[in-house]
Amino acid sequence: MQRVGVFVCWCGSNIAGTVDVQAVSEALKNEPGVVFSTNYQYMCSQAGQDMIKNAVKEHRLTGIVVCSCSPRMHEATFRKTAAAAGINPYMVEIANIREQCSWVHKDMLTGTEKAIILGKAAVAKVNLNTPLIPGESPVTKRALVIGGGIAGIQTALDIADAGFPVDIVEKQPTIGGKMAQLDKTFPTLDCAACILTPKMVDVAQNENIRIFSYSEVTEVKGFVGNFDVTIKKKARFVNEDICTGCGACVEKCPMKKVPNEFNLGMDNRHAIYIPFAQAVPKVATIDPNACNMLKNGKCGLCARVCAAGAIDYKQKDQFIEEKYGAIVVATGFNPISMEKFDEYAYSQSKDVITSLEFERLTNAAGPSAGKLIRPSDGKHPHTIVFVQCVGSRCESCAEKGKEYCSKICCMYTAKHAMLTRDKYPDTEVYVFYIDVRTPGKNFDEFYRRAVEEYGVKYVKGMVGKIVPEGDKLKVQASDLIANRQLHIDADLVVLAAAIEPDKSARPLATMLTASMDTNDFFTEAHPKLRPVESPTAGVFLSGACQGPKDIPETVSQAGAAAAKVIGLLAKDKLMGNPCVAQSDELMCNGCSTCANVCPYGAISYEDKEFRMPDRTTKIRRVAAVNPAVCQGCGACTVACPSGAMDLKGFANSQIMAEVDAICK
Amino acid sequence: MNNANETLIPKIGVITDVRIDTPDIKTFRVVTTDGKKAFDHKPGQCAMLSIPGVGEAMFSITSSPTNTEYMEFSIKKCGCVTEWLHQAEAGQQITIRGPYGNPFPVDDVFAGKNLLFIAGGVGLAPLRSVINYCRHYRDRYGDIDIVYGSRSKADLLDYKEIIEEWSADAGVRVHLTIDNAQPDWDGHVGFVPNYVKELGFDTNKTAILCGPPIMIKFTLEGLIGLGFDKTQVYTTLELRMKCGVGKCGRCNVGAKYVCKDGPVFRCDELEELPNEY
Amino acid sequence: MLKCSLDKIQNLFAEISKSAKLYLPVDGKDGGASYGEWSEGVEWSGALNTTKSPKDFFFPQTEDLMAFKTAGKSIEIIDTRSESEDFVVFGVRACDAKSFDILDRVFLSEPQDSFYAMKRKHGIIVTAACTKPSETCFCQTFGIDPASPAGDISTWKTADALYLQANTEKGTALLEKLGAILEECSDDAVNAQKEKTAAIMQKLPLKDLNTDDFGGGKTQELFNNPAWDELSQSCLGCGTCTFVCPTCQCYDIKDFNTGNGVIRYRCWDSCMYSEFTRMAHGNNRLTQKERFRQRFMHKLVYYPENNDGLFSCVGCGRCLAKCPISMNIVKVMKKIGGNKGE
Amino acid sequence: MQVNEYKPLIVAFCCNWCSYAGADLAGNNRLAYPADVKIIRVPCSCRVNPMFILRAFQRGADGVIICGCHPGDCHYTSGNYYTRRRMAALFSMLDFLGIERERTRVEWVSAAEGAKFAATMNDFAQKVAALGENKRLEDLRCKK
Amino acid sequence: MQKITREQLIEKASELLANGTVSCVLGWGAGEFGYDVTPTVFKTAEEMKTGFVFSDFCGANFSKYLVAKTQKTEGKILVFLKPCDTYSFNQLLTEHRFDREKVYAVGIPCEGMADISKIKAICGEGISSITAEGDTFIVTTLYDDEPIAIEASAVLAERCVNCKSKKHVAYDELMGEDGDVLDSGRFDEVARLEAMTPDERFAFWQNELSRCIRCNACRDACPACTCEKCVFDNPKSGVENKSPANSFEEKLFHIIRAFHVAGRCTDCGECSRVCPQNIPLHLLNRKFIKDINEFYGDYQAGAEVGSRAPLVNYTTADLEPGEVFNREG
Repeated sequence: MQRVGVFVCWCGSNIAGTVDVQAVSEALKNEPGVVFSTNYQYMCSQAGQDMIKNAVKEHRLTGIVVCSCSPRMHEATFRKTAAAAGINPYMVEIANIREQCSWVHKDMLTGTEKAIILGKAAVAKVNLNTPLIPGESPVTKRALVIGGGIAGIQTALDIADAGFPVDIVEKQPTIGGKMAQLDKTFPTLDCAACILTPKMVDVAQNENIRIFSYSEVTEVKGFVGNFDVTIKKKARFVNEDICTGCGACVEKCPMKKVPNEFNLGMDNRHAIYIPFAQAVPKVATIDPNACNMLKNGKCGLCARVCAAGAIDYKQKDQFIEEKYGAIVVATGFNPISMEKFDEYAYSQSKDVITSLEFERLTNAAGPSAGKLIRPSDGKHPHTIVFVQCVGSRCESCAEKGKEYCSKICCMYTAKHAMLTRDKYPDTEVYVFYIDVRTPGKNFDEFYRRAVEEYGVKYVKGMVGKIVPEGDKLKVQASDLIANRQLHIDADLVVLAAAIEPDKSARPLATMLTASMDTNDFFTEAHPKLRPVESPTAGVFLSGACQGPKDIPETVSQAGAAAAKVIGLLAKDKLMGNPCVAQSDELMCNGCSTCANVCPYGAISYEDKEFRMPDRTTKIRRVAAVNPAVCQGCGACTVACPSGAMDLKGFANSQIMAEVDAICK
Repeated sequence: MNNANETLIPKIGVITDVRIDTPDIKTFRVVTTDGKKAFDHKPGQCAMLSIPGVGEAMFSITSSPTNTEYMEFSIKKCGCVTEWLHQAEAGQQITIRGPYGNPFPVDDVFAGKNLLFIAGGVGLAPLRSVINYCRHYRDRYGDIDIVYGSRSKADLLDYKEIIEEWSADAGVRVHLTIDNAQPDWDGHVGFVPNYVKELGFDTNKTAILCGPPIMIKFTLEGLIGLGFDKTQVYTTLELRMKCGVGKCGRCNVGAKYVCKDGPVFRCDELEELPNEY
Repeated sequence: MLKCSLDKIQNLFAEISKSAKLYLPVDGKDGGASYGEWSEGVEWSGALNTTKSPKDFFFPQTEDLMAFKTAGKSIEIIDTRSESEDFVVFGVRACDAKSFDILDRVFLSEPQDSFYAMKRKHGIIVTAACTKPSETCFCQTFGIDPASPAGDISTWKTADALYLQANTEKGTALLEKLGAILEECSDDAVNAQKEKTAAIMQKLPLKDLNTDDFGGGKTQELFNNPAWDELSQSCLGCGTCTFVCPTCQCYDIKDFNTGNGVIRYRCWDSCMYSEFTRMAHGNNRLTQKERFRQRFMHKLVYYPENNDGLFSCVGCGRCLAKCPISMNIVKVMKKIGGNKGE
Repeated sequence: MQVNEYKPLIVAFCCNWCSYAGADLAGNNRLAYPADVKIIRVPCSCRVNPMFILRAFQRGADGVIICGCHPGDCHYTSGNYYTRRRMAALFSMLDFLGIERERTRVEWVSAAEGAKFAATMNDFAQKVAALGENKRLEDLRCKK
Repeated sequence: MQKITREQLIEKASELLANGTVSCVLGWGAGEFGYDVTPTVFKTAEEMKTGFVFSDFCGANFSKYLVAKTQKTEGKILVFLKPCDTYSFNQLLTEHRFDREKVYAVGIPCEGMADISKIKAICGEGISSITAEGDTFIVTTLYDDEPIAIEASAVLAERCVNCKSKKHVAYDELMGEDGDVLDSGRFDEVARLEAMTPDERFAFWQNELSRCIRCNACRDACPACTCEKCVFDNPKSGVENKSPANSFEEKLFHIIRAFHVAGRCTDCGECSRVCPQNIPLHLLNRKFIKDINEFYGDYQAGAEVGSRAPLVNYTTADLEPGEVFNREG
């Protein structure tokens, strides 16, 4: 039991108008633990606060109840007052007798009666309060960015610019991601490479940034401010430090028929390769599945031609352990597989391509050197059909598509259609759509231009079937506005495939104990207010791993994530919220139920040796809450059947005491 | 209703004084609402104190029966009732019922004997009643030796009384010890059982032991080493109790109920009981 | 000897209930019998015995002792006791009837428990002889004859009549009130029934179970028997045996804060519970073995030691039937006593 | 109307981030609801243990309502989803035991929904009042 | 009648004891009357030959004992698991309650266990012998009556009448043939109660629960109730109580207990088996299981190790609590 002081605020007439404050302070005098009770015009004023401070000294108060406005208003104020008076700020409870009493009840009698009950509940609670001290933990001033696409690049650059070291882990041999594969970018139509490659160079040259390319994160331990991460640097059989990226090895490599993933398999590369000319790091990589030397020890040409002597066939995967204060996930997206969409004949005809393949076909550095040709025969296509929402907004086809809108397809299809008409005015371009969604800045104007200036034929309706016949693709579709069936003989069909999170995201989320939605997009800590933070403290989200987004959105989110990381790394110590869960290990069964519901991954388990009362020892698995990670929601406390888990500041006993006080 | 033999229904007691003895022991002075002593008792007997809604617990009465004005209880903080009592202030009412248990045989067995009191920590609380009783009737007893030890000087219960009153009495010898040396202590340092051996008492005494089980065990061994017979040694037991009258069924050791047949046992009697205390 | 024809038995019940509340075993939907208050139409169960023993009437599972009102630092004690009314517990078997002797020695010994004493004073026990003892019965082990039950009034039910005999003043007084329904008769039918029951008794599987190895003064001999480990190994530590037992009398005293005051009540407790002897700083019966041993040592050694050799078991067989793991006093007696009952 | 109008006692558990703020907003906008509704602040609706609800009924509450953020808006991302499952199961169990289903409710009230808060409380209080006193989950010892 | 015999089990156990695979056997120990079986730890084959029993009365679920026994035993414990026991076994593993490495589980088939109280309801008290002959029990009594023949199916324990599975979901070794998950009518009784009016349901439960004596047998026998310290024994929990002082406390205990095991209860039926007052406690658990299946999709606790229980899981499209009742139309 505490020595409680009760302070009833009039809030001018806001409270005193409907609540007899004198009666309230009198009534609360007799509550258990209360040694002092008074009322005053404005408790939150300096004079009111001084009154509290004096009472603390005079009556040796250990707990304070303020009956006033909402705690959301002045709880912080009175906590500071308590601290100034020398008692723990968490020994303060507020009875909300303004918003939830005087303002909603008109009658003085009912208002007063209710105010007394609310006051009693606060007294009952404060009697069970314990002083709480926020935990502190140090911060490792280094950030990890997982994924080296535009999202990761921008985040890394922003963090590095603020002066903090950053590591980028990229699973491909080069950073750049999807953006490096694009031709032009909407709505301004500047070339992707022109705006991306300088940033890649910046990354390479930034002293604060290390790039772990051709690498993966394999283990994450620790918590906000103190992550221990293991990074696997896959063997690329080329010594990165001495390779100059001259390309001599690539030229000489006899193994030339490896499908080039950068061009989505539309042309070939060598067994030793540099993905593209502006790759960063510009270092060769040997594909162990293609290289004869690695497969059967016959060849070794590249080693012979390498002037730098960088080729190392014996290179092994390397594991690097590093500490980080913050982790940014920027694992990006991929178009979904079109294999299952038989109706569009993607597997049957080379001339049915995805939009990303289309990007490569129109890119000057692409397989056709930027010339739009039919992949099957290299001929110039005259009739081109774009199909939007292939696999997106696909409620009925969950097994092959996605229920959500992929967001970027409307714009890039408009871009593709416009560019095609611009460069090849002899083409006829159809776009089939469900809706055209163009809400970004200058987006709708862009789309209108495609229709109005470039004569792209937009048809509202879905393509039902595509049948390759001769060198044509018979497209059967419906025009919902004209309400008729269309039959188009197309030369080329471009499918705007839905996008999905990269496959590496799910295992990564498990490692990070970061939550994901059913589509494997990372969940934000709050969809509106904390959109770039994961619920797991210290884990931030950048780019399409959180949901489909276009480049400008990705870059702004990347910057936002960087700002959050900088904010975190700028601190020397992290002060936790002291109202966190706590497990009584004597009662804990180690059943993991609590860890299952924890949105933050704050609960871990350890095998602990207990001295039993009969002097034997017993090893039991028990839960431990990391106070630096726990946010204090209390989900675990209800999941725990033994009641071992309790929440400080909102303990079972405290809430029950409030219930009792209210109901008596 | 006939309340004559009703023992489960308590009286109201008022705490009139709270004395801080050690960092975790306070001594409470209790009288009835009309300012009188709640009931008469004999040295070594106990009373049930309770706070409604918190619980009831058995405590040995620390004050001597010769004190006819009030009762005192020295209570160590451990468990919910004691924690509640520790934050109580003078004027607080509690409930009290008793007396319970068998007292030390001060008027027959002890009469005319040399007495050796040995206590550790809060174990002095039940002995204080006996010691003060014997001091009050000083002429009925022979020499009195008191060996008392605790963790530190601050943990010595009734230190002032020991120094100012007990030590001053004729024929009373007080031997104090603390577990570890400390700057403001020039007395003996060491555990009670060892100190008893060092002091090496003559066996012409009746020993009364009270303290933690481990202290009792080793002190008893020490006394037997000095030639004492178990029939010469008395101690008290403490087990969980609810009714205090041998009916609720939990404080038994073998066929004996601590609340009714104890808490005072002669060590040879204890030996007859199963080792379950 | 008096008798009442069975077709008039409802009249008998009606007559009894005029002066006192009448409780008797009634069949439940679940197949078990339990004591219920008689009112018109309530039938007396033919079951051998009730699941819960009738000790509940004198020593209820939960019983308020007193109430407190607190205000500031002061406390007021409110005596919630009231003089209880007379009541009749009908159909008590010989074993359960014997259990009251055992409980009396606890609760009526000085200082008397006024709550129990009050109910004993007002309760009239009407027993009923057993005609079909079950395989779980072993009352004869404790010298009880199920065909000759004690109580204030003993009754025997035959195919057509209920025979009654008063044993105490209370019983006589009650029978006098029922005079009109009862008629004098010889005890031939009762004797015939007793003989028949005795014959069945000879066939009971536990008929040879005896207490030779138990009793006061055997503590040292039995306490450290290694068989306790094995016997207690699968004990779940539940309170079933203690709560269905007619002689178990351990209780706890607890406070309940109602929000407007505190009620101090007592409730049955079980020495099988791990909390039973736990104190703030320790527990003298740490493992289930110790708690298990306590229960049986108490019934077979400690209690007889303090009560002139009377055992604290009446052989009603409830624990045999109800223990979730079928561990019981018979198995203990056979194992610990080395008594195979053959 | 009636002289002795029965007043139900209602305990409302409100999550700190949405519903408690919603209640504050109801206050700001002076939207009246019965004084019989007493609010207990919890960090998240998922903090509400079924034991609290039963405790309230034991102590004399006639209705218990839990208010949290709308699904998808939980400050802690998923707390109210757990609330939703737990309370669906618990309320169904109470109903199974024959306890009036109108005595318990879960309602999602955002910080902007002051009007919804007041309307919900008015409606709930009215429904509970129509049921009358809680008899099926009462503890007679706690009645005055 | 059981297809596997006592002798086969003893032979299997002897073999595993002899070759050192296991150090002891957790099995059924014979009692006084043939139907009273006590879980017993056997250390040797000889002990088993004298004390081990396997019959139609071996219903007890041993899984829970593993929590304590694996802590105390050196070496592996052999445990015989009937199909329904394997679900509890898995559930305990899911909750990390014992070390799988310390157990050698032998799955044994089960033809359903008999309920002695059902036999007694037919034959009355005073049973002197029960012998199984084919699908019939021949029961003799102490009262010189004619032996009574009872169809085994007529006295099958409730949980076996509604057996949910004859399939073993965990074992190291299987004796006999494995069965299938069954389509039982185990929710029929729940549905019957659901169809009642609230007043009828209230009356039903009031009558049932009023018999509760809070002996804790249901809790202490329950393989899901393995808490180090139960909230009802913990004075700090705020709900501690020892006796049902009134109808509220009776309900409180059973509601909270059912809630605490909801999603974890494998529906093994031990609670109802051990209840001395024959309260159909399993109906409370089945109500939760039925609801969970209907609200969130079928889920069988213990079907696989590591599955996430429905009440510690969610989807964004879950049913609203308010829709629970509307759903019924």
